[in-house]
Amino acid sequence: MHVEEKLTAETFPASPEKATLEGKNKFLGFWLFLGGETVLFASLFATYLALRDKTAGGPSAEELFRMPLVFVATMLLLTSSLTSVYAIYHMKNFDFKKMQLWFGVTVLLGAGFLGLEIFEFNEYVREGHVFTKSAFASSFYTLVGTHGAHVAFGLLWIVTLMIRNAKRGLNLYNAPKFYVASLYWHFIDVVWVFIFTVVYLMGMVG
Amino acid sequence: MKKWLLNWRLFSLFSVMALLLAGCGKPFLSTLQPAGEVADMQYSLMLLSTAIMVLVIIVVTIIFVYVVVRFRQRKGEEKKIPKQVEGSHKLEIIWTVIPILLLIILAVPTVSATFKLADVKPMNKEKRNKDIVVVNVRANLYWWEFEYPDYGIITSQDLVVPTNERVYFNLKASDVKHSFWIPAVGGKMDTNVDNKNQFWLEFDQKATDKAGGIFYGKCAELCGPSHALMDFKVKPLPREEFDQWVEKMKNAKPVVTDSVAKEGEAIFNKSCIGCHAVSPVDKRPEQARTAPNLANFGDRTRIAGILEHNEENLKKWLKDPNSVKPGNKMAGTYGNLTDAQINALTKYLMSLKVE
Amino acid sequence: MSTVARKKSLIWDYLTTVDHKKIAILYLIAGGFFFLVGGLEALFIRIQLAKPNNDFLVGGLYNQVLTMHGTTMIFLAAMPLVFAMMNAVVPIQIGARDVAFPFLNALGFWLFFFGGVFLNLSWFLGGAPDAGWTSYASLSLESPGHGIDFYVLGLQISGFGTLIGGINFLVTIINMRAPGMTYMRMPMFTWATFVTSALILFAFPPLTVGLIFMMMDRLFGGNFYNPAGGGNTIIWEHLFWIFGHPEVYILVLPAFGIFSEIFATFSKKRLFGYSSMVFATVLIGFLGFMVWAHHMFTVGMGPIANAIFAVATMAIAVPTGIKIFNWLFTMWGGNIRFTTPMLYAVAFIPSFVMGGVTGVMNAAAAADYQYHDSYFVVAHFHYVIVGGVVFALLAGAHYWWPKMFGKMLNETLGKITFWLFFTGFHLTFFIQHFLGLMGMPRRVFTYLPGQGFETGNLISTVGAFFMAAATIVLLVNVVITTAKGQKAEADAWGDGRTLEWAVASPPPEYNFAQTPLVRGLDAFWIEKMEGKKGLTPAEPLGDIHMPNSSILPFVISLGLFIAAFGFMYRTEHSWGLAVGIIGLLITLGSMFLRSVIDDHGFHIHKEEVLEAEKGVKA
Amino acid sequence: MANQTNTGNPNVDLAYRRKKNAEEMKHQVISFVLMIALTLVAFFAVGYDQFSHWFSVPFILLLAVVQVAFQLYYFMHMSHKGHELPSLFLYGGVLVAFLTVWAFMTVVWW
Repeated sequence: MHVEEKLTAETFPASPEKATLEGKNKFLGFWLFLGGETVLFASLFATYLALRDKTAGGPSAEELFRMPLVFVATMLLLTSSLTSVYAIYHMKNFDFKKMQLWFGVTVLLGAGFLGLEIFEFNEYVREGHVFTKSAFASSFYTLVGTHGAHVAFGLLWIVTLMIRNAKRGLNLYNAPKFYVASLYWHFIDVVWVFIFTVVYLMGMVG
Repeated sequence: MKKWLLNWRLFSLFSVMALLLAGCGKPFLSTLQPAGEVADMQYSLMLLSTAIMVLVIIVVTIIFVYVVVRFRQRKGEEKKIPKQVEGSHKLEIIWTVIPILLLIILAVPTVSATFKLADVKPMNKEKRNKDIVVVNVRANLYWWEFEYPDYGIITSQDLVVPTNERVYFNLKASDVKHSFWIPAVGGKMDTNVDNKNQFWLEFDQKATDKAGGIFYGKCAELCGPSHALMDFKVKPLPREEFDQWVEKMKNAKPVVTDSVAKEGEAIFNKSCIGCHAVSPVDKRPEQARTAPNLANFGDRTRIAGILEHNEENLKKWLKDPNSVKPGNKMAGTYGNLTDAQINALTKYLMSLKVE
Repeated sequence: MSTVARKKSLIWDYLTTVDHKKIAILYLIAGGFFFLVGGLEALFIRIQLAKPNNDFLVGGLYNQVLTMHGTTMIFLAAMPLVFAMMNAVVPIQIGARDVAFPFLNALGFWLFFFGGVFLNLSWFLGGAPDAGWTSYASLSLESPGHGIDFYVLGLQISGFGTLIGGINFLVTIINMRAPGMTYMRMPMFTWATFVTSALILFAFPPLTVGLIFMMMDRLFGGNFYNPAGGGNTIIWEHLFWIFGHPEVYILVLPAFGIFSEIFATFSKKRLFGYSSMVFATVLIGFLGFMVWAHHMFTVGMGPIANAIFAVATMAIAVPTGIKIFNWLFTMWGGNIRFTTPMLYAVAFIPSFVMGGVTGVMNAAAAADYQYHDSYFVVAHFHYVIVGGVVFALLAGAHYWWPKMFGKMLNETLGKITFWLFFTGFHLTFFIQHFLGLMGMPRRVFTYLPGQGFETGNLISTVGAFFMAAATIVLLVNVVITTAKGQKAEADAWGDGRTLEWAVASPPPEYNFAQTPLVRGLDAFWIEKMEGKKGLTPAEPLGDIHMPNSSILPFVISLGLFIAAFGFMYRTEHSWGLAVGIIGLLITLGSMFLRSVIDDHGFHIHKEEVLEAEKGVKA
Repeated sequence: MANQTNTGNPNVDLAYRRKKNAEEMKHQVISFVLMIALTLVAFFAVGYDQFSHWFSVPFILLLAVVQVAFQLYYFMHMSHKGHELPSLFLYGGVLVAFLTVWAFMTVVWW
């Protein structure tokens, strides 16, 4: 059977992401990649933790952070994680339209998050918290910015997938792609949980 | 096979000869001729680990030679298929447990020595004992500064310390990372740019005499073009002589009598004094002390840390510093000097003595 | 599409290939080239140090050569050559037709290649990096010019390639094994590849982060390592060694794997204590992450940290010891044939034991204060890396050359190479232990007379020329073999035990006409012992699915290469930023193309397979 | 390798599968609610001045770990079969991550 063969709800397998060898490889390879990403972010976190008091005369975390803004951003990203679960739920039920719809909602929420982050950075810069100011600033922007870049890349990726597959519907060639994109999106959320805890909340506690 | 053994034999013969030729290195430099408590401790650790390791090598070599000679393919046996052995738990346990035991034998003294060498409590006491000598070492691109905070004096390039007692060091770097190493006296410690490291050394009087009164110190961390030339010298003195030296340093002032040297002093005061101080009591903050203190230049053992101490070498150094130490920070800071001016400067600098 | 119709020019074929066997050859050529470059740099170093106060390479230039020697040998020679072996052998050893991600496999190579080229272009564009291969932060931030920028960006690009390669091999080994090839039946080299890839997966991200920080500091005004802005230079040292220590095992575990294959093959015995070998490999990989700070004993971490890392480091000696004895007992009772690969393997044991024991000596923290950054350490890691890794690569190249190219390397020339190299190696590095103990620091461009360093350095330099001669003989051998070498059989050495010796030399594009059924450790040996010629197939003969070749991996990597130039010259040339962005767009654009263009591969039909198989048999 | 494609069992009970999916979705919604709750608790714990930071820092870190476990095991299906190797490598990464962070918080002190 060909991967592009038109499937019906009856012939669609229970785990479409792992139904083909390509899918299995993609699935596993992506998880391994996430293992590596864990270490990447750990290095960024570790450096941030080592440098977070080194403000070199610039504003400190406590003076800077806007908790309401961070709270809203957190809610947006957490919710987008749920919506992408919905998307995968519909994928498993072979409901392409609903899957696209929920991925669309995910993208909107993610874009909202990204917008808030850009706004937030902009505010900080206006208060003199620029990248070159101090080791604290450099490590803050690199950690949170790397996460932001992941969000942006995730958005581009999901949108590309949605547009590319809009006409042809779900098959075993693209199901694994949607699946790993949603894994990626959850991982972004996992990282954010640590960012809001370690950077923002611990920044407020001191 | 013969060729193989012959090769081994030749090779070991060659290395043994080479070692004999070289001996164990020079007493003023070699870690193999330890000249103080720290180096002694490290040397015994070396001997212990070497002994254990040679034991391992001997065991491996015996099995190795036996196996390679005994089980090589012989004529007419090309088709022989040996027994396919899976393994042996007994053997595998043996060669797991024995190394663990050997390592424990090595680990215990290692840990204990590591803690002993890090014991710098006496220098950090709230009120530290007056007798304890503390030296602040500051490493700079290709020169060393030694400050004695308790005596308020500063010297460069030649470290002077009392023998037969623990001397404590604060170590830091002012530009890039260096590492402070006096091989014969003890292991190294890095001078970092962003913190202060502390350790201690002890200089043995007998070993000092054997080494000719001077030990060589080295920079052991790549720090730029002249890393290889960033040497310093250590003059350990008996305690009374050391105390006398300190007193002389405290009161030292340049005394210039010679007319040529006077001329040199004028040039010095015009072109050099901005960076170089000529009094050991230099109250400026360390950021302002951008070049070696020259108060006892005439007493030094080396020009620029490496050249033999004579007027000719000093002239060479002043004329073209980069030819002596590439990438040094002095080159190009004082314009071109005529030979006469260099002559005068040389006379002046050589007259700077405290002893 | 048929195979015939796809025949294009050789160069285009290699630029677009996604076949792991061709990628192996690309890795071998590129890695071999960089090995020659790094070797030349080593010769220059030894010439300069042949006598005191020499003026062949002075000061800054010497530091550039020294830095590039280390960086090139580790990142651009040893790693890709290891990847060459893995690519050539591992998929066949597990009975697979290809790797899990053929496209990514090609991308990994081209990223490494462009990173390496970028790094080496620094020679022609204002000077190479000069802060040592470790590039410690305070010095590398001070270093003028663009040398360090070349280092940072070049390693970043090739590092991505390595990471991709690592993930690819992990998935390949996990998902693509033939029926019956359980984990505990995998050949030792496959196991080594597996553990190595896991190490790559976890060790390269810290390097990536460290390099990002350094790039930020040098090019974008960051303050990570700048104490004036609150930064901390030690962070670089930690990140570098969290990567750097596992890196040693990334190199040496495949070496162990190669030797394990060779010992078994030429002793005609199965590997002694296979399961404990697997256990030891995994354990070495695991411990490899716990010991990085032993490179930093003199930094001033304090006695507690030093003691912990000292003891942890010593622990690694145990699994390594297990391996040494297992190899000895693999030979014990065997019928040892001294072919060229076996000579290297045999010579490896005493050489590597020497390097291993000095490693334990270095682990003794208090004593390491004396060894650290002295020639003792130089001797130690060259014993490990040359005596372990380079011996293994030379052995592996001779061993698998017939498999990769279909021709046997000349054994006489091979043995001459071995003896020259072996002699030169010990001559060069043995004496350096003593130079270090006698007080000679590492990375010095010269030394003064009268300190006792003359004899040792001269001997060392003479040794280096022996190794150079060996390399020349090897090159001659390669040329002669390519021109008129003897054609190799499938089981080229006659004693092959693993699956790669069951397929033709060189193997067909699809490796196995029928996926084999694996019935135990040393699958091919088992079949041979039962008197069979070939493998037991696990499936009927049918159409074979193959991946399409693609130029996109090349273009993606080229984009990053261009972008690196742009961002590096951003501040001093007006075109810098634009070129940087264009480069990134090329990369992202080709990634986009890859994403939207469906790539289902093609099939080689049953008839063609039959035709091809007949050709081989005839 | 498309010929190895497995279309799944055509006789599979579609209704059963749907029901199972729906049930799983319910679990996921519950875990989402819990995650939101945990986030709220974390924000309040920090906003509430009475807690010393010796309490609140470990507390919010614990909340973060619990939340991430929800993400991994429910949203990313790590509780399902066939995730042995993903778990192995993810936890491998977590181990190295932990070592790195631990080292930076203890050995990098200046």
